[in-house]
Amino acid sequence: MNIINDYIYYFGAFSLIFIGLYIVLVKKNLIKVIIGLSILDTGINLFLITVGYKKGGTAPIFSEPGLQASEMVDPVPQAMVLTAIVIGVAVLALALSLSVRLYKHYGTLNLRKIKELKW
Amino acid sequence: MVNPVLLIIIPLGLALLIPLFGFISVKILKYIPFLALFSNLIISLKLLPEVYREVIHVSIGGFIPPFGINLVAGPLGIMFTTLIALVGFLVSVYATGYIKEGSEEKYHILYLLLLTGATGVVLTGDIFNLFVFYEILCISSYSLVAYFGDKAGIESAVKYLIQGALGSSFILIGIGFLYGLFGTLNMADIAANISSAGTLPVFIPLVFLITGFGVEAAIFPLNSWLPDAHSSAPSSISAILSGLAIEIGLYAIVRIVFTVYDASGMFSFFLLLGVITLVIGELCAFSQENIKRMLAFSSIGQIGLITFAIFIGSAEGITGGLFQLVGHSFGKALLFLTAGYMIYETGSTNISSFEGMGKKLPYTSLAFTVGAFSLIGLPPFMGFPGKFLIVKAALTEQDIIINMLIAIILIASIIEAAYFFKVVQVIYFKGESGSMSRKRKTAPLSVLIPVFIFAGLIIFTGIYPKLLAEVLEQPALELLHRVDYIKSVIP
Amino acid sequence: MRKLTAVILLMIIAAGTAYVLAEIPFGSTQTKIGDYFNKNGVEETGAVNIVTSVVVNYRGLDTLGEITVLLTAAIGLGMVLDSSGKRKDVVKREPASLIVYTGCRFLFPVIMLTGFYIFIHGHLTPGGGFQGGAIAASGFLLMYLGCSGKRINTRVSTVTEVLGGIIFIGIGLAGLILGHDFLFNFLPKGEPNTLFSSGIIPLIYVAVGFKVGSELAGIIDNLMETGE
Amino acid sequence: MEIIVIIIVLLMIISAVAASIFKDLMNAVIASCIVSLIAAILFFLLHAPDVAMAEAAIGAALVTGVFVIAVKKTKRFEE
Repeated sequence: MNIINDYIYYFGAFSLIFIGLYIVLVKKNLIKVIIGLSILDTGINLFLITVGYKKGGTAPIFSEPGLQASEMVDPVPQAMVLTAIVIGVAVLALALSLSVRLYKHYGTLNLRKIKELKW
Repeated sequence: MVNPVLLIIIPLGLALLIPLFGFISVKILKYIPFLALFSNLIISLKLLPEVYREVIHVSIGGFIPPFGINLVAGPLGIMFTTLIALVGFLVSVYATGYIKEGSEEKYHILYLLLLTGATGVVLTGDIFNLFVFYEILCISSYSLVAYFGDKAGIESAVKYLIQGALGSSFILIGIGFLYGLFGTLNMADIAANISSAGTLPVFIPLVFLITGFGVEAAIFPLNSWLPDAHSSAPSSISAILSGLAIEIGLYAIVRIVFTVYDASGMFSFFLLLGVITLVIGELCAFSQENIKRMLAFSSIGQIGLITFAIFIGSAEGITGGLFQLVGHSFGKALLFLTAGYMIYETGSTNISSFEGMGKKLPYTSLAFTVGAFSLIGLPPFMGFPGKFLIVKAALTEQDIIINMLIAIILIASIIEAAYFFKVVQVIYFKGESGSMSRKRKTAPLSVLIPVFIFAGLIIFTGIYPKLLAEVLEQPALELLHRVDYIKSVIP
Repeated sequence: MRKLTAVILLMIIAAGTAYVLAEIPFGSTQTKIGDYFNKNGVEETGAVNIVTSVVVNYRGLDTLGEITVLLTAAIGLGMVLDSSGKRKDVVKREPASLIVYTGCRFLFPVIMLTGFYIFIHGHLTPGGGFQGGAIAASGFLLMYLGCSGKRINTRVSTVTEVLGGIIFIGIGLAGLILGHDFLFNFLPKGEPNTLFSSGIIPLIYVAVGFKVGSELAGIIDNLMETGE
Repeated sequence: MEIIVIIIVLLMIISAVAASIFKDLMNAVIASCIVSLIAAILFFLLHAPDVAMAEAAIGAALVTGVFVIAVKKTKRFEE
């Protein structure tokens, strides 16, 4: 039980990362691929936060007196994840706008059918 | 002393202000990138001699390095900012005449942001900050590839974006591992502690980081986006993507492998990768009909050569690699700019449609020839000393594998020469008997000025290679002497 | 075939990551810079929310880069969707029912107010510029979905966006001009746990909030208004 | 407490798998929205309220909205 408790967050985070990677690598539909990217992002964010967790810690906010600085969880991954979330939404929005335009040009979002350019 | 942070802040601030200038007058917009990059060029040139004496450290917010973000303006960083500002400045001159249709304002904002991201990547000393600036570079390139909004542009932007986003995710996972292992994000701090952890746990984040940055650096097998993206972008952007963006990806890899990891065990792996990339690029370039696709594949080949040279791992090898890198930047930017103007004149990207260009556009054709000969490595041009330095460095290594690889590189160079000669032959010696009257035409100044400056730089450095080679020695030493780098950041 | 290759690739990656994760035990990470921020953050920056002090002050350049990323994406999205040149002026949509319309009109100011509250109190409570800006932008999303025909004023949102960025850079440069470093916290830190404390942090976070809000609203506006 | 975390994580993984299986893209988008929401809860349990708020506001609300608009403008079903 203990080992499950210890690794459940890592397990969740990496499951999301692998599901996301699988969707991106295998699926044909562009919107599906972008959904995969979004799940991948969420997984990475969860992983980063898990790295900074401290058992029995508190949130890094001195909202009430008596909180000990040494018992707070690490704030740096949280700052990194705030940045990563915004970067993720930026990439997703751009990808979706491109897919809207791609659909206008080709009438399909199937990536196997869109092969105008060859290697 | 000028604060190196201005190299990032001035273009960024002006890029933010462009919409406000747009309210006043749309006509002045195209001169803003020009202005910003000119000031960057001045600052970089002013800083260059200073950082050769002593590395300048800037701590953002006044917090000392492992706690705050720091900028490291060392010889390598300032050499790169000078290159970025110079190429960016000349290409922005070209863009004043070239970018006429579509959303001009947005083009100029994204162009400035792209170069800001590139400058940030080479200056920062913090690995997460490097990731953020790298994302600015990537996202602006994705959008700029789709500038024309035609079928090919959108499709290649989508390809580029998906592969780039996967790469960015890998980088972020790698950074997460490094933070978990070492509890710090400062590159010098990680480098100082890198030997304290086991070999394999440290090696896996390195694989993630190299895979991530390898997408932008176009190292085989991560480069399938490049020929599409570089050939369907506007020519001025192709010049920047080929001449600067992939080099920035390579910079990130080199910085991590040399300074952070000191992974000399991986050098032979990179030597092999470099040669494979080179051979594949040159072979694919040989069979192309489309001029821009040919140039894009040639970029893959060149980046393979540069990778090979840098990962020989000796001071001469790195100097030669950096020389070739600068030469490729100038040469490829020149080729894309001239090819872009010829495409604009003929309306076709097919090589065979360039027949008789030597008569019709004599100056542009001449400049194109200079760029092509320089990339082949013919003597009076810049490519010759570059390739010569690389071969010399490889032969002094006394390593049988490196010597064999250099033989493959020479064969690949012959292929390169073959396809460039083919184009030059089409431009000058074909279609002479054409019945239609080909009137001589002079390109506008916005094309001629940057093109001739590039050509002049290539010829000048080709005649006096010592000048540049001496400048590039210090950056090479900065990469090799990682202990000095670490000590200078964390005393 | 493709699936098989993908699965094999992922298994290799999984094995590698499992190996590293064994070295990073869950919940016991002692990281030196994190501890330093927790111990000295309030003293050095005056903000009781340590995450805010890290985001805005210790790692301020990241935040500047991040809002630039969002700006890049917003501009790029505008360019991609607009590059056909002819934007169809008004996309006809079915008007929402009266209940939805009234509900949205009623909720919109409340959402905006929540957003503003969150980014003004970023240095005291959880939340800050990004979260507040995103909440304000979701208010615009609601207006688009519920009250068809309403559009944001592009000129106003552009000016907000530009001002947000310029204020951020201006505050940073002010530190430089006053003889310290870029983004130096030059204002008095004040009493911790009060609204007017921690120097430049609330100012920057308000600027970030306006900028993020207007950029996200602009992204939604561009996507909604593009023809089908 | 621990058992709740395990259930939540499993639910999150199930929704992620569902997002990959659904042929109807609208359903897939909603499933990925649920992934984001559960991730926000996990962030809160890991004592990261700032991130939880950002994930809920950006990851769950705005991204879903943007996805829905994009699906509306293109094709709803995956071939």
